Amino acid sequence: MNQPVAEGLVWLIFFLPVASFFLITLFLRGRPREAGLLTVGAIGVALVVSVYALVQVIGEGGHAVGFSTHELFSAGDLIVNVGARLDGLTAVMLVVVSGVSLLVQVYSLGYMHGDGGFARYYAFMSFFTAAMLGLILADNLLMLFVFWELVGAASYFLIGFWFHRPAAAAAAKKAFIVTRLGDLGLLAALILIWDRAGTLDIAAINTEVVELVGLGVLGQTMLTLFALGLAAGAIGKSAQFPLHIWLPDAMEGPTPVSALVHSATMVAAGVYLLARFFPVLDASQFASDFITWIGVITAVGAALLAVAQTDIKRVLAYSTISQLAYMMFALGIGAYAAAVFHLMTHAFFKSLLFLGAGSASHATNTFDMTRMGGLRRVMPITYITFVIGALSLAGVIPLAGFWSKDEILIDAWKYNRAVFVFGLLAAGLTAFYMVRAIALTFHGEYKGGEEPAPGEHGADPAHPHEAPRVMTIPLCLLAVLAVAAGWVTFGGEFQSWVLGALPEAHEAKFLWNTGVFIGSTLLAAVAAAAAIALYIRRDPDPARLRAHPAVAPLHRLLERKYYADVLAEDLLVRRVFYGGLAKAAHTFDALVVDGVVNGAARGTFVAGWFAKFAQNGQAQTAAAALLAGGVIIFGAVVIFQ
Amino acid sequence: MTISLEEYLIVGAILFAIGLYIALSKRNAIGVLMGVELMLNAVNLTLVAFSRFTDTGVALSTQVFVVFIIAVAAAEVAVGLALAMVVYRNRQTVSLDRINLLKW
Amino acid sequence: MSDFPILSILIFLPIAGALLLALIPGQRVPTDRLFAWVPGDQQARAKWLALVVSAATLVISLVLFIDFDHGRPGFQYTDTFTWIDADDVGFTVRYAFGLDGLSAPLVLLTTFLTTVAVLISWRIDLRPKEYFAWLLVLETSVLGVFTALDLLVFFLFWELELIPMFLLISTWGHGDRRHYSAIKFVLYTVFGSAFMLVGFLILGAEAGSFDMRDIRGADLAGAVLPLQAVFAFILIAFAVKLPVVPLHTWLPDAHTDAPTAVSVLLAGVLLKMGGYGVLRLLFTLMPDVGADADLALAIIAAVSIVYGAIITIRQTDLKRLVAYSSVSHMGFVLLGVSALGVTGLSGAAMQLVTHGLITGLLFVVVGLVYDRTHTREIADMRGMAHYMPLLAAATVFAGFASLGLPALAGFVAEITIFLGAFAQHEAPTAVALLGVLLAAGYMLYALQRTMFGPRDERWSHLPDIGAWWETAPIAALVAAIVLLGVYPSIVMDLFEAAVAPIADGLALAADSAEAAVSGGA
Amino acid sequence: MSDVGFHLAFWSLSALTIGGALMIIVSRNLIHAVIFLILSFIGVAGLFITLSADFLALVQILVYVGAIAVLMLFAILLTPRAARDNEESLMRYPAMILMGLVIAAGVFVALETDWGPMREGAIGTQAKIIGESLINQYVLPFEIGAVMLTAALVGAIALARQDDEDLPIHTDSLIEEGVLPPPDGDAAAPAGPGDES
Amino acid sequence: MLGETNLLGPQLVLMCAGAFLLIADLFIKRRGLLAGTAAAAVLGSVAYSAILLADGKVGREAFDGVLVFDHFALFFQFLLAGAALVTIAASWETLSRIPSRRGEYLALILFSVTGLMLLAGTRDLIGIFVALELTSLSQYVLVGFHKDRLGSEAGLKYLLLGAVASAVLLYGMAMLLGLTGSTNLPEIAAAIAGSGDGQFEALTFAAVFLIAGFGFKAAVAPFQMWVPDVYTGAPTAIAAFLSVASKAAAFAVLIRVFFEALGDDLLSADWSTIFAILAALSMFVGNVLAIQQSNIKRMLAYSSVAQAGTVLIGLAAISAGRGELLGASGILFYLAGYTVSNLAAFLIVIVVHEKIGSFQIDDYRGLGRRAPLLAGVLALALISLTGLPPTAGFFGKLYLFDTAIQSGLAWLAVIGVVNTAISAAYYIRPIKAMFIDEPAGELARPIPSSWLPSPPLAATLALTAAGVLVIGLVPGLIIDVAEEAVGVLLF
Repeated sequence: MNQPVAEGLVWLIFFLPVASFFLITLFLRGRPREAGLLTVGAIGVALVVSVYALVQVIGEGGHAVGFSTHELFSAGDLIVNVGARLDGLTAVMLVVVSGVSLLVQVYSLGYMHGDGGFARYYAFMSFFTAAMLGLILADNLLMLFVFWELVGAASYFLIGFWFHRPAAAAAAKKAFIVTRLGDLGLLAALILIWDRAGTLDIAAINTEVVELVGLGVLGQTMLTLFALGLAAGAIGKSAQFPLHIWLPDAMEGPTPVSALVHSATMVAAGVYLLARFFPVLDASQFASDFITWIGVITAVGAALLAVAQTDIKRVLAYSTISQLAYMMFALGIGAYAAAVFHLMTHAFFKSLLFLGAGSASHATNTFDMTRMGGLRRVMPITYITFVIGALSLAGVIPLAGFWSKDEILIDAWKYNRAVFVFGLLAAGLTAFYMVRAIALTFHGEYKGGEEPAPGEHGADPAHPHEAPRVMTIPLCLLAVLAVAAGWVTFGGEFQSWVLGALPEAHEAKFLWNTGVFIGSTLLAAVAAAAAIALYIRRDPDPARLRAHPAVAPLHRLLERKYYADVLAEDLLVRRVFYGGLAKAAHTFDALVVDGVVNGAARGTFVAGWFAKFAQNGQAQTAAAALLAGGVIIFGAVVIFQ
Repeated sequence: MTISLEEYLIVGAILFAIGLYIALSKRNAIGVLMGVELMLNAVNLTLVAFSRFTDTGVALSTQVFVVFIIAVAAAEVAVGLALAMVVYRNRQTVSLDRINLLKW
Repeated sequence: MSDFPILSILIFLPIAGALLLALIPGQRVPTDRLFAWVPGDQQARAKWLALVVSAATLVISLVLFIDFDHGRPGFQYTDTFTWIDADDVGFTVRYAFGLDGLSAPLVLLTTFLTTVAVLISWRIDLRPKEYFAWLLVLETSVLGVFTALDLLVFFLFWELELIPMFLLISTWGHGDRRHYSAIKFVLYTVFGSAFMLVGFLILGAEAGSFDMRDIRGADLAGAVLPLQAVFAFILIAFAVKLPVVPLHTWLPDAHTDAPTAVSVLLAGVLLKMGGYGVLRLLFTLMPDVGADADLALAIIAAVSIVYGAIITIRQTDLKRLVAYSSVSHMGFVLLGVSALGVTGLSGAAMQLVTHGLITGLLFVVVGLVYDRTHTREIADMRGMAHYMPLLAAATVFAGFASLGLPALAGFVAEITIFLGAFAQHEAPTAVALLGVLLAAGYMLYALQRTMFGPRDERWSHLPDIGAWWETAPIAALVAAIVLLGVYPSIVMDLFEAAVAPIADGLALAADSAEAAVSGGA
Repeated sequence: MSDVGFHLAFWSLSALTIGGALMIIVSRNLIHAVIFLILSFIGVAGLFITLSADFLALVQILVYVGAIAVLMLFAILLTPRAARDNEESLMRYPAMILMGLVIAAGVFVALETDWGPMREGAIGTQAKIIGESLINQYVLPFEIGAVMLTAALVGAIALARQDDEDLPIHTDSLIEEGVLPPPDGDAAAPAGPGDES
Repeated sequence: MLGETNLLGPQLVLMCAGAFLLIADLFIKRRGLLAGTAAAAVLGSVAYSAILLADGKVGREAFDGVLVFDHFALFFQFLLAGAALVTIAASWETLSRIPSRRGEYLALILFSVTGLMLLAGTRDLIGIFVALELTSLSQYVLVGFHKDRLGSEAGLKYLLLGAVASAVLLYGMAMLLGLTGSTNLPEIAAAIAGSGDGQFEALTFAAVFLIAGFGFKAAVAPFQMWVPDVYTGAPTAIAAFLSVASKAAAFAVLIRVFFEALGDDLLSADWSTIFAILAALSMFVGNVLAIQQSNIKRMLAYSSVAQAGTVLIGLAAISAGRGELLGASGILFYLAGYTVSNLAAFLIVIVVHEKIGSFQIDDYRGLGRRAPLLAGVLALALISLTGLPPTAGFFGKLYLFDTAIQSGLAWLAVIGVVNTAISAAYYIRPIKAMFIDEPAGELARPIPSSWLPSPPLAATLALTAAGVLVIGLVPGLIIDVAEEAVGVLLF
């Protein structure tokens, strides 16, 4: 085989963190330092291999490297394979995931230092990284689904890492269940495509199945349903409306987890999934429109919510939702390359922002921005990197975020003006809330942070200080990426890598539209200025503004997150389902289903109780019964004969 | 009209039924025994009537049967009266309405 | 190995062990030559003997499993002689046992879980001798069911299982309702199997033999009752055992009140007898009816899955919750069976094994928690993970396996069932998908309330698992679940080969029915 | 016997038999009832004669009237304190219905059945033939009948005889019945081993 | 004429021994000697039968066809002899309570067994009747033998009801005799075969009254109402005897009469329906009422009603035609299993009563720990009576249900199995009491110093318990014998 990359090497990317997970679980439970270093080492090697793979794939023009698949098991017609798929998209994702993961692991060495569950943390981190890498490498839908679920489980464990906090435990549960609701769609899609098309292979679905639909052999409805199933999975995993409610709660997890899992990688898996099946999406107009409008609604809605948050991680969480929505509607309108591009840049700057927020809280023990303030003086590195990340997010030229966001907007301008308007609006809001976050966190007076909860490890909030170097170095590296990662778009370079993964040839080029550039930059500048006026200069006073009758209802709506949580959790789940349907079913079970059984038993008993009185001990009763029996039988025989 | 088998059989049936009624309705154990004796007599009458009228096989075996029935009746009465006496010794009564310690 | 009655030895080894246990002298006789080689007092001897016997059985079955010829269809290691020969009156009972791809994994599961059950009962102090003896009797009866080739022998072992189960639940169970639960279990099973017996007898009368291999080829058209009725009769017994809604209400009671080890065996092995029966008997012997009954089965299955899961969510008793989850999970077996194809049938068989392992593990950990806390109320527990991290980890693992996390055994079975069943029944399968979501709901709810949350000083004195008899079975179960989840071929190949003839029979029956319809039209 | 005479004999004897039986029902005194029973027995004996079964008629008189009825009388007289009434219990209503049904069934069977060819004359010298068949064809039943009578005799004696061990049993019973006072004023009489359920 | 009178030998031994015991009672006072003599007589009878069997006498007739020595009779002779042996052993305790009447007691048992054996071995209506009366009269006396309140009441009730049943039976026999003119069963069959339609009413009448009369003995509902009262009041050994021996013989004679005399093809469909309905009724009545009982003797009495119903399934199957041989052999096999199981149960009841003086199921609590062997045997017996493996009852029920199904009576089999389930509800109660319940209070009943039963009881206990297991594990032994036994019924 003359392959650019040996298959074993690709598998190595996956198995390194797997090994790290098992080694920590089995042997290093009591040795946190070794556990951390092992994880960092394993992921570091994985990163190196990933980069090598990317380079090789680029050499192939981004086309898939033809690894053969391996049969895992079969049951009748069902043949379940395991195989690796390596193409431009995969390789980029591999590098992004292992890269961010490596930096986060290094950061965590400092951030999680002294935590009682340090080894457990790294075990799960390894587990997550492995699952995420597996998800990317999967060459068929079933395998993808397997890892899809596994990253969900990893997310559960990492959100609930501090399981002694009831909020964390609840958030973990919520995250898993809400995403699983979306996963049902994915599962249904999987079942449907296997039943109708008889294959689970990604390449086959993207090429042959789409072709067969085009030829009318397979139904268009089937394809649309399949695409909608995929979309459901993506909506759950990428926290899109209406399944977005889990992600803000998921911020209960350690901050590096939020940085890696809940901003850079796992939540992006939804986008990755849709990108992976872009040809399918492309072939179904309805599904594309669906995704587009889900994305648009989410992008604006989440951005608005980010404005009203006081918790810095929640601001970032809603920002993540909004940015993922950007990618979603980009896919919906057909901007495949732009979506993947934004996915990559977002991974860098958003993890940077999270890690920065973590760094701030490392000093203050809180994520509540109203308890921070003025940190730029004591934490200069954090401040600078955070600002870089924020600018990148806000789409300031020439930072990475600008290029990717701009490309999406240009595509939107081209294909769908309504989407473009909303996209622009979301971009403006982004600039506003990021500036607000910077202002509240790093500017103004220091509000004193929060004392650590009794019995818990924490910093001394009275004297905030810069984070140790093990944390700041990853911040700096990520800042570099947040600045420079976008430059790979020049000349359509990045686009050519990922477009090579598609079955049909596409022209890869660098997009530039000066009008869009000016519009988006102007809007961002205006929004930023407004935020600066409000939150840094405090004129007008935001508190008074909030109380203004015109703003108050809106603010309350945002503060209550559009009442989505209330609606979903309290009304639907607790009242209607748990208190209504389930209670009724349970009562039915106890009273009717079991009641019939016990009733039959009791009925027999009662019948015996009555019948025994016929045995009244009176001899002649017995004699009469004997005679009566005889005469009745005789009569019956004679009559019926 | 000649008197034939049917008449005897009917008389036997009536006698059997009356004996049955006595056996079922009398409170006194000895009364019940009387009823049983009447039933056996009815059977005897039926048998003898068969032996007189029917022309099948060995008619006399029916009469032999009657002899055995009479013997059995005597034996039953003897044992029955002895048992009634034992009951009386224990309970000072032979009323079947009261001899119902064993029930349900 | 041709004539060596290895299978008989396997089946009867446990009951022989039980007899040996019964011979252990009581406390009054301090020593006895016969048992001098076993150290310790009566209790210690009882458990060691039980362990030795169950482990030996496990080893034998493992050897059989490995030695089993994968390529050869049909039964292997058959052990047959005529037991009751009343041939001229059509009442011939054959002592016939055999192992095929369907039964081999289940036999291994049985011996494995019995060994687990023995270990997990290590601390039992109430009449240990009898306890372990009954456990071993139970093992024999289950092994007999899984290997019997004669309907009446099958029935014999099926009924035999009641006696140890009744005594184990009623004597060693927990709570005041254990007597009620035990009697309910027995009556329910007897009631179901009574109908099964009628079905068996009708089949046997028509085929002239009770041997499954003979009945399979026989023409059953002239049976005294319509074959549909026979099918329904036999199905009642299996439906009770599985259990499916609405015949499930014995299960939560029995599980909740049974001692831990018995819950493990009940959920892990005894429920499997129902699914095994459907595959081995109903679909093999009466494919015509089976091919017609599939929709009904699928609907029952979907109802069981969703209804069971919804009720599980309302449970406040941890063990009861796990018990009710079995109703939902065993519904998957029926769903897979209703698919009629190789995929669905293999999935159903797989679900038998995986559910056995997973629910077995769940009951083990729940039982260990109960042994420590003496409460099963979810509301009473919280934060167990602080004091019993390993036990909590095992519990969480089991919970995730139960909710069908991929790469663990349960997922393999469920996905195979879904893929198999969807081809045949789209709507019921779609409904059944909800079960996956609901499973996540109740499992995570339970884990959150019991294992997580703030520290609770009431439980601070509780020791984590540490003794070898606690860790070894858990580790073994975890390993098995992971192994089957990652590399299911170990048993899936066997199942696939074993159910292929069944599926062929069903397909043939369906074809001929179709031909009849089109021919008539 | 002439036809008229035969008719007369049959009807009067039937009337005697059935009337006697009915009088047993009506009579309120047990001793009277035995008298009517004897009348009924005699009626049956007469009917036997009309059926030419002279020997059986004789046996009937001897055994039933001579032995059974007399035995009953003795038994009644030996239990003076027993209520000698011959009342009917509540069972009389179902008994009446049953009586009606049995009569209906009997009459139905008697009339509806084809009893086959009828014999003309009677068989003679029955006593001899019966005796011969008792020692030939029916010797085994005869033998068993002898054992049966022995058993009945022995049993009746064993029951009627008052053995030493019986007295305490009867005393206990009578105490429990409340006929005798409990010993030593101990109200709670010890429960017998055969404690009623 | 008389033929081989030595065919009567087995019964003759018993009768002579009975007579001897009556006399010996006057000067022998040791119960061991008396009971030993009785037991020896039973064994002698068995030996005689065995000799006859070895001598090739099987299939011969004697006394003008009144007595027949075939495999069928032989089967019941052995069965009844076994029951008698157990009864004698079980009477060990009873004998000590009747020092003045031991000879009579044992003699009556022997007479009763004689009657039962003859019942199974006679082909003549008169013979049947006299044998039935011999056994009945003996039993009436035996039931009231203790002369206590309950025993005498039971005896009197048994006698009065038995007398009515005899009268009913006789009326049926009279009709049969009148129709066919013969007392010999095969001759009756021949006469029926040659008769016309006009005899249907009388034949049905006769058949129904015969069923009522024999059903009374066999404890078949609705002729069963004496059963619980009599079993409860009678000495327990006698109750055991009634429940197995009397019932077995009644079924033997039912099979004989309905096979050899009334087995006409045209009629048997009617008999089948009657038997099937009675079977269902008996099972329901027996089981439903047994659930109510707190006294184990009474519970076993009702259970014996239900068991009679189960046996009737076999009779219904015989008459249904298709499963003739199977049905009859099924009955025999079932009866064998039932006999050992029920005897074992009664023996334990006797032993426990001897030790703690109670028949209440509640007083059995804790027995499993105090006397594990006794409790184990009782549990085994009850499991067998329920019809669960690995016991005699399991295959017995299996066989009978199979019979029903082969005869096309699937509905009856369904009723049978449903009743099996119902019966589990009460058979389980003593088991639960013994093994699971804690004793209510230590002082509720005195704890005996030793749980060891007296030697004869221990021996018979061991035998019956072994029988339950052996028949359960190697049912082929009995099935073969039963098949051979019913082979003679086909000619």
